[in-house]
Amino acid sequence: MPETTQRDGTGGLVLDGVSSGYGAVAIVKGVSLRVGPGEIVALLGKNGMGKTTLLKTILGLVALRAGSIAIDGRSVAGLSPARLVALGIGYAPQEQPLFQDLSIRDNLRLALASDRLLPEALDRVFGHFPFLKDRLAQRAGTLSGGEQKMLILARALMLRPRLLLIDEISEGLQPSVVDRIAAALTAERAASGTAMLIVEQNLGFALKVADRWAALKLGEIDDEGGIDGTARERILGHLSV
Amino acid sequence: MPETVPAAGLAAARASGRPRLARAAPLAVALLAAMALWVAPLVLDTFAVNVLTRSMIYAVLAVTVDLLWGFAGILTFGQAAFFGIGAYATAMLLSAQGGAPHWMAAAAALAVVAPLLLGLAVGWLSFYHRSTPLYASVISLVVPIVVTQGIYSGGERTGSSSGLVGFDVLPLEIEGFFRLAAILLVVVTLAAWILVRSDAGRLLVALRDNEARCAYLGLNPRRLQIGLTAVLAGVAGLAGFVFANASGVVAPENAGFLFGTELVIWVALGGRGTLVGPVLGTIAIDYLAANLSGDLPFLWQLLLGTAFVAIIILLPGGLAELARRAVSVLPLGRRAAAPRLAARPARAAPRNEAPLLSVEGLAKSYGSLTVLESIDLTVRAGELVSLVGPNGAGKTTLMRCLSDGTEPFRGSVAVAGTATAGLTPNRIVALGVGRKFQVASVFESLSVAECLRLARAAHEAPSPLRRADILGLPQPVLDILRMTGLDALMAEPARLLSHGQKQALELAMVMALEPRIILLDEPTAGLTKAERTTIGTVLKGLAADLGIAVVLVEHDLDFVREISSRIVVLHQGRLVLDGTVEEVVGSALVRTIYAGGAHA
Amino acid sequence: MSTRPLVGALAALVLTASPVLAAEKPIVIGVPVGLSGANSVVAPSVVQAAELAVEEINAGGGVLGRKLALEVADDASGAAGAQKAFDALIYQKKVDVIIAMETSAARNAGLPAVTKGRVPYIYTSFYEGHSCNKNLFVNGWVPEQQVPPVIDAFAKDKNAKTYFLIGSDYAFGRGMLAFTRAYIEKTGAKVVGEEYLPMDGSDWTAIISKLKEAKPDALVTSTAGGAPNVTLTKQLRGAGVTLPYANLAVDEGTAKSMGKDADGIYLSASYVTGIDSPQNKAFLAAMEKKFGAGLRTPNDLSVPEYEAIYLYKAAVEKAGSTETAKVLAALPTVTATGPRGTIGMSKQHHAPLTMYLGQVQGDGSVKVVGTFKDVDPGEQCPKLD
Amino acid sequence: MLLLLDILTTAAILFVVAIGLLAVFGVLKIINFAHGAWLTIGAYCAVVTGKLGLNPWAALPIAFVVGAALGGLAEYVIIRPLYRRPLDAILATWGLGIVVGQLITLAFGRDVQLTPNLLSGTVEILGTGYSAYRLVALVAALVIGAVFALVIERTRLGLSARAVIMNETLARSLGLDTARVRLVVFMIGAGLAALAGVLLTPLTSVDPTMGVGWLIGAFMLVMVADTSFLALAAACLVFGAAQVLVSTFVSPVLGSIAVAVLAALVLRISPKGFSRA
Repeated sequence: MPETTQRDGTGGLVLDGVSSGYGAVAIVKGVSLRVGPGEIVALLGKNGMGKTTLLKTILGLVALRAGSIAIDGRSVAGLSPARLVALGIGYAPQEQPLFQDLSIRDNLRLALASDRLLPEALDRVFGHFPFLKDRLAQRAGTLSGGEQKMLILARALMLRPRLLLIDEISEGLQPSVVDRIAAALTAERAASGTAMLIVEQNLGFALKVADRWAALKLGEIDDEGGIDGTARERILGHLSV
Repeated sequence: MPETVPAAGLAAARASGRPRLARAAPLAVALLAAMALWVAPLVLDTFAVNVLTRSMIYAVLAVTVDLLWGFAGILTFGQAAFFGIGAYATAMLLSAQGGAPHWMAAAAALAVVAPLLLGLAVGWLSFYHRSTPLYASVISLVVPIVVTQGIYSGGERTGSSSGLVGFDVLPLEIEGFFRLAAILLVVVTLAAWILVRSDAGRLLVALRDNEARCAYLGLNPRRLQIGLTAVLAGVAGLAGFVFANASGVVAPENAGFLFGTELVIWVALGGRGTLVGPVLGTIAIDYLAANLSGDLPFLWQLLLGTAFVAIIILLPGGLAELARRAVSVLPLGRRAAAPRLAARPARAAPRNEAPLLSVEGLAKSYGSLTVLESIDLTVRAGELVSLVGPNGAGKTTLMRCLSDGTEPFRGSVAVAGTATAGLTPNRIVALGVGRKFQVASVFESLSVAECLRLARAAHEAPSPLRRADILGLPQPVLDILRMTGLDALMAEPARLLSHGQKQALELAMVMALEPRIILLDEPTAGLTKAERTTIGTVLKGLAADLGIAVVLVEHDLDFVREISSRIVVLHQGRLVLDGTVEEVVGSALVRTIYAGGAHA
Repeated sequence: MSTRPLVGALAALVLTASPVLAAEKPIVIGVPVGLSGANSVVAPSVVQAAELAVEEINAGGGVLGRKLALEVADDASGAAGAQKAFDALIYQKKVDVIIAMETSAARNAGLPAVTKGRVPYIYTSFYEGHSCNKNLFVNGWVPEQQVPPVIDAFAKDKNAKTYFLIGSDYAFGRGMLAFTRAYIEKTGAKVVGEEYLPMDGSDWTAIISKLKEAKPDALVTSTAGGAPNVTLTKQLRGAGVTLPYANLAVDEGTAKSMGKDADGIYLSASYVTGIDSPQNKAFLAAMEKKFGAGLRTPNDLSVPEYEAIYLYKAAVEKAGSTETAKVLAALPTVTATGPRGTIGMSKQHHAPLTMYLGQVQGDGSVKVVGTFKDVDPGEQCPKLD
Repeated sequence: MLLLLDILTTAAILFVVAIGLLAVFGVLKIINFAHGAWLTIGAYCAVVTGKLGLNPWAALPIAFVVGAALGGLAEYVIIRPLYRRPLDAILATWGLGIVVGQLITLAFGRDVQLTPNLLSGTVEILGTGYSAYRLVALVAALVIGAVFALVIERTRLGLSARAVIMNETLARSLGLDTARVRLVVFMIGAGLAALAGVLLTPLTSVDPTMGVGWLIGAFMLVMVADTSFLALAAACLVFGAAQVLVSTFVSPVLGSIAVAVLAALVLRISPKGFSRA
């Protein structure tokens, strides 16, 4: 189990009034959100609402303009992505998420800072996605859409993160694959107590894995709640046409 | 008669006081400079006169480099080659024929025409649809190398490494050549100054800022760049003519790549994009070199090299930037006044029921990855069609295929009956298609008014001599400006606009083209609620009142629902639904797609 | 324009009004050389030679009672730099004469200034020939003087019937080899190949392969000095070329920097350090004494500079004045005796010279293997006589 | 046969000279116009090695280390601030080249330097003697190419470099310290340039400006090869062959500008992968 598992309000990821954007454009506007240790929070919302930008801000890829970000009680604002990843943040991006021309093995290797830990980490992710084991030498670009998504997740799990940021991992996948991914996430959480912030548009998937949800609209938290009886209808209101 | 729009009255009133004076400023400065240079030989010693004569000729070249690099963004090492060709053309012709007046005139003509023709060829080689600035620089490196080699291999005709000497020159004394060089410098600098301050001159900056936007305003960037290269090659050749006469000798190094890099160094040190900086920088450095380099030849090069590196890294605006910073402390840096707005009568667009845009069996793939598949779509005048679909559905790719006929795709796209296959964006714009990009694509360095004037350039050629004080725009554009409040910001540089204002400006620019179809990629992304409402109103008005066909990609489904006459749903590269707002909103399929379950 | 007569009048006034003052004003010799650029390798030796000459002459009472003074300027080994250097010397330093070794481009670039500024110009470099100007005199060798000794020696000693010529593509390279070809053909032998590479070219591979295929009896090269010469020689030796090899552009210093690659190369020069004459020995000793450890080895470019200053002295003394017209009239008629012997620029502004055929030894020194007395420069500038 | 050897060895030399430039361009997307200066630095390392009386071959590792160290300094001071201004980086590195050239001149003088012989003599091939050193250069190119390929394909650093080339944003989001990767790659590129400088000493004169002549050719080859190491090898073969064939059958003068002109034309016809700069 990770060291800091108290649910006393300082562990996990704490966003307070986070704003960020590109150039003159403000995308994320004053978002406050908490993901406790071992907790899975689904961030929902339509395209263009700032979900991905929020993840990138947490990871230091987009500069924080206002507010604060803390992980396990430590402020991480201004740290480089390299430092943040070293602190134990895993990221499964949505756009151009794989090195298409690199092998599966190399894609996985890149998640670790050193090859020393590679065999052990590989064994772990093979537990979640056994199909990867026999296809390590294959080019990532030759995998099917669903397999690519599983590879992205596997790579994010390689360093056994304490916080996992996942961007629309279920997008365009068959229900069976979505289920496998959901199973992998819950299993990882059970094994390592990983906190997860998952950006989603797939309602079923979100309801299945998350403990809580929040809806983002035009860069602000529009609504949030726990996974209960009303969640489905409330969330659908934020997603549909 | 253009009708003055009341909303613009304020700006106009603010503007009225200054322009005449401002317009006269370059001429006055030039006149003063010319007079000062005319009497300069009387007070300078012969050495200074001689050295400065050459420095001023080099400064002419620096002006051409600055126009190309500082303004139009084309980093060139090739001006030396054109200069060398002008000088050699002069020297070779005069060596062969002697310096009779008609041969002298012929030499001058040849010195301009020969580099100009080579400039055309080099321009053709350097600029093509999707060429990169780096490629143009590569070519500009190769040209002087080839030209120099030609001179070395030219034997008796070019004098090879020894150059040519002893040909007849203009019958002038040292002071005469000084004045000739001075006149050339003043005239060229003045012309360049007038050009860059003129409406047409803003085109150069526009090319540097955003070549794609130029093309999507119906301008042909390639032709402009080639034209500029050729004309400035001719100017460099003329400088070569004067150089050959003034110095009485031409040598291969005058045409060489190293000289080309030296010109760039001078311009960089003086301050690119300022004209005066490069002129003064060149003269100062060359004059200093003549005085210092004899005493400390290697140290001089070392200092120059170090200064160059430092300036590039720390002060990209060169010494002129320093001067400007110093001056900007004084209350002098007033912004040029904005032109008065006026309505231009809109072209009567014939309304008929024939489809304005018809797409048949459109398919596109990147390698084995299929992005679009068998898309059929028809859009008629007055329709407002929204393209929706999850990320990666192929919406933006479809927009690109509609607006750029050089994109490799299968199937056919026709605008008002004309197939667009193979047409570059600017030619599709000429068919009446306006495109607004996802990220507002405007000219960051230009003012709002200048951006709009360039958008009108295809209709009204901008003057290369002056700034018009009236900006004529079609009524819908004026409406957009008024509704978005941009009409009060006409003199504001576009880079200082808010995100929403930039989006509005780009839309206004597209509308200034008087298109029949507009393609909009996420026009509301990152806008505030109020801004969205405004844009929605504008778009509805365009479609309903003017019969413009609007095709937009949009994620904000509330917005889509509000404004569309039709919605087209794309999913995984296929067109899965094409219907009215009600049909689409009520569709179970769309619900599943957006909830993430659907499969192709 | 209107100022010049005034200045002239003032100068005249000063000259006539105060002869004593005028006598004390030194005669200034302008020396534009390539302190930077390609010639910067030899330039220091040229300056040293000039300094020695001036020191000796001043020690002996100067010229017409006036001291000599040197003004050295950097011509950056090229045309643009030469224009600046000549302007600075003629108009700023007001030199009385230009005496210098330069590249052909720099010489040509200086000629308009020399003509306009009306000063005599003694060019002290060997060159490709046929540079004619009434203000210009030359005391270095031209192809007509350098080439025949080598070809004659190859024909006689090596029984060479076929030749291969390699050069840098520039005026000197082409000019030398054009004459060489003509001379070879005149002697009845044959040129089986003539190839050029650009001056800054560094890959001689294809040319060397052609050379090996042509299998000539002897090789003559005429590259740009310094770098291209070293590059070609390195690549020739690397390819195992051991033909009788005459290098028309090599001097003793360059030969040294080639190390053992230079071993066996033939060169033809008007000066080698090994000349066995009292004047040369005295000259070398004086140089050694004056510059000690800083001495740059005197060579075929620096020694003419030294001698040219003596030639100028003789001309001024004969003319009785430094006035340009008088000096120009006197220059072809005077001689001076120096390390290379007694020399005068009597033939169409050029000088008949004694040429030496040398061969580079394993230790980099040059052994004189033939001496050719008073070789005529031929018809260089028929219009000037 | 002789022709074939000429082509192969010419291509090999071009490859050795250009490989460092390619590494830098691939990862940093910046054209290092100081590349020529680093060739010169390498050659002067050979000069110093000779003066110190060391084994001539010792110059190879010395040059690599010196070149890499100075390269690291240059990356830190000059390249890093210009990372987002690639055209300015060309200019700044050109300026750096001037500075390096002048510093070398001030330290060693303008003279051509004597360098120790790495290897002399000829090898008998099909009845003619062929320059042994050119064959060594061929082997050196193969070795450098093989080591380079191994590093790229097999090592962690190579993987990181490839990741940065392919998708820098993704590499960053996976926690790769891309700034460090750039620094290390620039150092390797500079080291390779210096190494090439040593390997050139038996073929060319060693003087402060020796690098400039090689720069343009290497630059054009890299432009054609874009970021691909195999494409560079192919480009060296094609343009090396063009240079030798034009020199042999048309004129060496044309041959010497063949690489630059042909590369420019090739780029005009097929600007593949060129857009990234």
